Amino acid sequence: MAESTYREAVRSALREEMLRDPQMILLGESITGYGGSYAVTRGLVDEFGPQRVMETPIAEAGIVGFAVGAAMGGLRPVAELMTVNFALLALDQIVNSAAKFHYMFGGQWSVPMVVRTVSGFGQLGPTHSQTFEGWFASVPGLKVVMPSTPADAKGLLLSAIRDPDPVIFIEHSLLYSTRGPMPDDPAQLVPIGRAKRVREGTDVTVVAYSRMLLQALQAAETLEREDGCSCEVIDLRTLRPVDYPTVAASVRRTHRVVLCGEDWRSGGFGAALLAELQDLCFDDLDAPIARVAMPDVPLPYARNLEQALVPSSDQVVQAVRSVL
Amino acid sequence: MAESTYREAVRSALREEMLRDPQMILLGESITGYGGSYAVTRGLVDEFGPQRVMETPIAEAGIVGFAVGAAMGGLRPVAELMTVNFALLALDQIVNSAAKFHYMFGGQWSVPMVVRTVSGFGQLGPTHSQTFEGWFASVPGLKVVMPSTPADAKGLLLSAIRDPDPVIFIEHSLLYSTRGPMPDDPAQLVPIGRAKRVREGTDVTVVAYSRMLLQALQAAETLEREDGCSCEVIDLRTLRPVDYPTVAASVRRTHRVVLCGEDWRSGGFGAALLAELQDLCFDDLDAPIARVAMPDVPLPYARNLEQALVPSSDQVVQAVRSVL
Amino acid sequence: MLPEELSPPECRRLYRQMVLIRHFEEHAAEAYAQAKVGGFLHLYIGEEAVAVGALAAARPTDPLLTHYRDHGYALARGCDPVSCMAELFGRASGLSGGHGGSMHLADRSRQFWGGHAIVGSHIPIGTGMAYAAKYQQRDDVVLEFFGDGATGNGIFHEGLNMAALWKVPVVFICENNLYGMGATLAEESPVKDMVIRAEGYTMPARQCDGMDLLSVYQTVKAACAHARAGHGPFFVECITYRFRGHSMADPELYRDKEEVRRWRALDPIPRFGQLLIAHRICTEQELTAIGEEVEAEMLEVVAAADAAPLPDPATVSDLIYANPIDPARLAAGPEAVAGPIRPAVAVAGE
Amino acid sequence: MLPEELSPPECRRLYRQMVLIRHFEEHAAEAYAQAKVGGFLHLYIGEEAVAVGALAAARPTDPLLTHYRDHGYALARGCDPVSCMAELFGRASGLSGGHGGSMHLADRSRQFWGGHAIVGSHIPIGTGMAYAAKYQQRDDVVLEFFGDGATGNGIFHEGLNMAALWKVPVVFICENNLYGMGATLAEESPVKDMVIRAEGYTMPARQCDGMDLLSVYQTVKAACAHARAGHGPFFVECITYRFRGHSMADPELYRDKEEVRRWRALDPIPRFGQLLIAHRICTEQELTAIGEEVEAEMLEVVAAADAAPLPDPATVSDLIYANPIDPARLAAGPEAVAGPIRPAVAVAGE
Ligand SMILES: Cc1ncc(C[n+]2csc(CCOP(=O)(O)OP(=O)(O)O)c2C)c(N)n1
Ligand SMILES: Cc1ncc(C[n+]2csc(CCOP(=O)(O)OP(=O)(O)O)c2C)c(N)n1
Ligand SMILES: [Mg+2]
Ligand SMILES: [Mg+2]
Repeated sequence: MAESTYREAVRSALREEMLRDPQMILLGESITGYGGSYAVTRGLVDEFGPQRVMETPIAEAGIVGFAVGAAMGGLRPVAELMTVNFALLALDQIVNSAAKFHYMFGGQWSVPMVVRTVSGFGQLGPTHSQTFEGWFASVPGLKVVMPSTPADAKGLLLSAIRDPDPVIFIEHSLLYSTRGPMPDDPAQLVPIGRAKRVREGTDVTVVAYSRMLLQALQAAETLEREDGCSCEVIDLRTLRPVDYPTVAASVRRTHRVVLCGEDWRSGGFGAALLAELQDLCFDDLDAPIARVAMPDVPLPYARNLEQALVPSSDQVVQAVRSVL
Repeated sequence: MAESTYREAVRSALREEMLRDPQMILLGESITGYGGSYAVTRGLVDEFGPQRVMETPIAEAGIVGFAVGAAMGGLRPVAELMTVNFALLALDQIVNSAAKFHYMFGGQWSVPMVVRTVSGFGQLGPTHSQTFEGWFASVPGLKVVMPSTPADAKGLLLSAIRDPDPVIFIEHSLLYSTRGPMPDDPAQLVPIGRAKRVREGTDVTVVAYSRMLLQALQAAETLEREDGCSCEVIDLRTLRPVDYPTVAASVRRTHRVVLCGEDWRSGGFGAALLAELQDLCFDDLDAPIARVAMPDVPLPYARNLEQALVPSSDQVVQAVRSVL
Repeated sequence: MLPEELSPPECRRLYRQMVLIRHFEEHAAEAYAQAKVGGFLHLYIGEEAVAVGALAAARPTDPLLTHYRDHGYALARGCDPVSCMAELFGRASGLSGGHGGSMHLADRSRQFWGGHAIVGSHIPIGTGMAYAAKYQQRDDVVLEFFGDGATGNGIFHEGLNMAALWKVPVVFICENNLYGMGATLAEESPVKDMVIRAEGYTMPARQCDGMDLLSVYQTVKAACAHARAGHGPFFVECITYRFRGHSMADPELYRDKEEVRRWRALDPIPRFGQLLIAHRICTEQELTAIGEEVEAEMLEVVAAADAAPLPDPATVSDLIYANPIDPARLAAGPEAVAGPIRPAVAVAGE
Repeated sequence: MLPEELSPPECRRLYRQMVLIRHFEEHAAEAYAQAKVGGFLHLYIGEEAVAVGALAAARPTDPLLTHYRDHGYALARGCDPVSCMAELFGRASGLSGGHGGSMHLADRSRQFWGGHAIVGSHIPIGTGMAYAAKYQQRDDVVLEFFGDGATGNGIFHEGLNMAALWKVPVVFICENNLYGMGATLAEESPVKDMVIRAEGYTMPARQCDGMDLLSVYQTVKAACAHARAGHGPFFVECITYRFRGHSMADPELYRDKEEVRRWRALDPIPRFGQLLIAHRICTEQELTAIGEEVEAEMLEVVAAADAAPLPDPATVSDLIYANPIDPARLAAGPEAVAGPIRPAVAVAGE
């Protein structure tokens, strides 16, 4: 079975879809000559030219607004925002333009576009280490995807590009160099809105996505080994709409839940998940729903401080133990 | 005891603090000749002049950035963003400048500023009927206040202006004309971070803020009358930091909770509250924590559709009944 | 003096359009007073020559985006007045199905891509639409209307900057009515003439008299020719004035009646009317007849809008997505599927 | 030819500052290679004449804000090199306590209000600081440095627009190094000369040679005089070049070695050095001696930074607020209290 890095998987999705769909364009900052700050788009401008792989000014709101218009004009734009931190500058266009038009104008047109961006950390300092998936996932009209594996990154990105609605596609800087198996069919799609049970278990349900999925799996191994605890691990993959049927079904079997994310604990996406799950599963719960999240601190630059704050598999282990 | 409208209460806080503090300035769109889109600042430019009551271009990010700088320069700026919907354009300045500087620069300076803005609805359409308090309340470095009464509006705004940290002060367009008693001491402050038990009860705790506080009190009367149910009603007043001790103490007595807000159900502030309360009170809860919130829909213009969606006291009544 | 393509029938049509807008707005104001219209209502009265003159200078197939003061453009583009009024009344048959309201009219069938209520937000969107036209080698020119107030917002800068950078076929039309809500030009802008804004992008720009339909027509005509010829964006400033307040809620404390009176004397409708008389295209009587005819039509429009059905609350959650996803249905299915799910060539909204 | 206020000792000081920055950056790069510095590291090598020349032309009390490529400004402002390096090493004694890192240096005691890492975000902030200076009738001039890439962002427009509107004492200094990360000037901007940007605000602007300390000095001198005299903002463009990549992670695929070589030939340090020799202010030997002296100092700087203590993780949540609020403590207290809690006259950060 073929293997690929997460980075190559994203690139191949972009490249293969551009080959398939002449209306698809890419735009973003330093995505041409530089190849993208995480080298995802490297080489694409040489293959498709500057009309289809567009170097933009440093203007996030303009980039997203432009992409919305390009989509309305019949193109399939994929806009790259260099990191999710800078997406704050484009939030109005994402929330009030992309997410609203189909509903607000009575369904006369949709906005088939993807905003590709990246969360992550690594001594980047308080302004460059944030992740706002909880905010995006709270907006009706948006679809939000955060893949954890190369195969899902490709399959979900293909689905996102072909979807007629705006999709926020959030990659993770610390996953780009991870490797994983790829399906035999290179055009295989992963449906948006479908979670994946990546590890079967009976004692507790651990829900994660993006980088935290790896932490969750590592924690599951540790717990199996050290506590003989059987963790079921679910990769959420899509944050809006959330696949509650899959998650709730698991919780009804395990009666215990741990939610893993990297955004701030107060009001992060974990809180949104927790709230819905307590509505769905209150009577099934034998313990409070536990969360692994970023403490409410602007992530500082110093390595030792950052390491003290960033969610890790150890914290997942402790969270699971707290609900057993 | 003196009475005042919510609008006059906000204005008097601004006016009296400007008289007391020569370094305080106001800035915003149409706040001078127009008097503010909700007439809050009417007359202030005549009294204090255009150097202290500044008409700005329609540039939300610039307004907040300017206010951050003015605060760093030693002024006490109160920036008005005409509605919270437009605050999306200023989120980067709020999150990455105002909220970060004190921490990020090692405590060398703070950013003593207030962003006054307004949530609300009333056939304003999808782009003008949103409220994002859950987003602001999730950001470390911000303080978030949403008063429901004239007295609190004044007392909390005075505290906000005098606070050395950035405060997001969210008023409600549908409260401006409501009247209420004012304290005898016009300079009385209401501390940020202190909730208020506005109605004592034994059967259920209803937590609300801003306009929903009125709906909650109305619902409490109905429930008393029709169900003989005794509701304790807590006015949260401050959304960051949340006064969990006061809320949790109530929940430990009533064992039932209903959270009321106007933002979207998925990932709104209610979800953040629910998540923390579940952590604090899981064993005290006899029923799932119920939420009254806006359904996940961009609030449409048509009156009948809007009325079908907007949280009301009836919904609070139903929510309370659902947990009894 | 009249461009020859403006034939007498065409001139009468344009005059009638301005009158239609004027009467539509007056009836909208009346309906607002009767609480048939809610929320914010921004009237176009006084600025009719801009929408009518500019859209006459463009092709009916040229994509159009405007700010929230959008009734005039919709009508000048030929949108059904009943559907426009029904949207203001919040009816299912409204131009936007009752979801958008006065600030969010749109009619895709007429390439009217919306009234936009976040000031300036549509500017980069129009730039993107113009890029799509260029990319697909359509010879469309995108028309973008916005107010003087929008020029202070960063999104204006980003949208114009990209348009100049990529030389897309767009005409930016700034309706300078001297006020941004309650802010005077002097309060909101360091430059009195909005055309100066274009210099920062070395974008060609021209100012015209927004109270004179011919002036607007000829300026926008030249601008469209420039853009359609592939020379990139063009910036047009129309000096105009709104006779009414910013919205129905506006007490107009920031300007004096005398100023309003002076501008009302420049009313674009009688002004164009006099021109038609001078050119023997119409008689005074014919102009009066047009006014009466339009008024009669408007009474029917209001009655029809009033009779239109309300949206069904049961459908309130429809249309949030073009492709709604139901995880419950998916949860049963496979975790990955063979593509392609959708067609490669996107036709927006289909 | 040398302005007389640039006395021989002052000239030597400026030369030494450029050398100090150069060596600091080279050691920072080395420390990055040794993983003593993490995250993003943006070097100032090649652009030394801009920070040194500009800050020499201003007063040490003039508030200063820069973008994230900020080491050069900090050192030119006289910040302690050990504290600067310690910040890069993430130490408690770092200029920002280890919280900010390379992109977020600040030293309030020297009126250095930060390196800012969100491109352009500091522009309206500087405008606000300049307004405060004007309001308080201080004769400070705020200096704002940013790159060519920042000019495409809306926040640049909003900040300059407000500065021009309110005539505040600020000098905008655009460091045009021909690239915004990997974007060439032609890719990111419709205008080659950033001074053209200023025309949209009718803001006076002047371009200078950023590789020539004197050219920068004299241009910024004039700009500051203009702003300090109350004539409002001034825009300066310095044409310069970064000899290294955008950051340490940059493979520099977007520019060719030949171009870099051509610019390296214009190195501002030997260029100013030759001038000093020509004016008999220094001998070749003295310049060499300065280089050796600075290198010796740098070895001590690195050693001292290396020896500096790490921040205490127990304090990681401190400093999020200047006035932390503990609801648990409050919950006991009254629901309202008598004011005033804090002093009326705000002294930021106290
Ligand atoms: C981003 C944003 N800020 C503020 C508002 C509130 N607002 C609506 S219209 C308006 C004034 C716009 O003035 P101008 O652009 O000149 O258009 P005009 O109303 O004069 O036609 C303002 C401030 C808004 N809708 N969007
Ligand atoms: C709003 C925002 N978008 C993108 C980035 C990523 N980024 C960091 S530096 C940079 C290029 C800036 O170029 P320029 O302003 O010319 O400054 P230079 O690096 O050349 O000194 C970019 C795109 C950012 N930090 N902030
Ligand atoms: Mg206007
Ligand atoms: Mg640059």
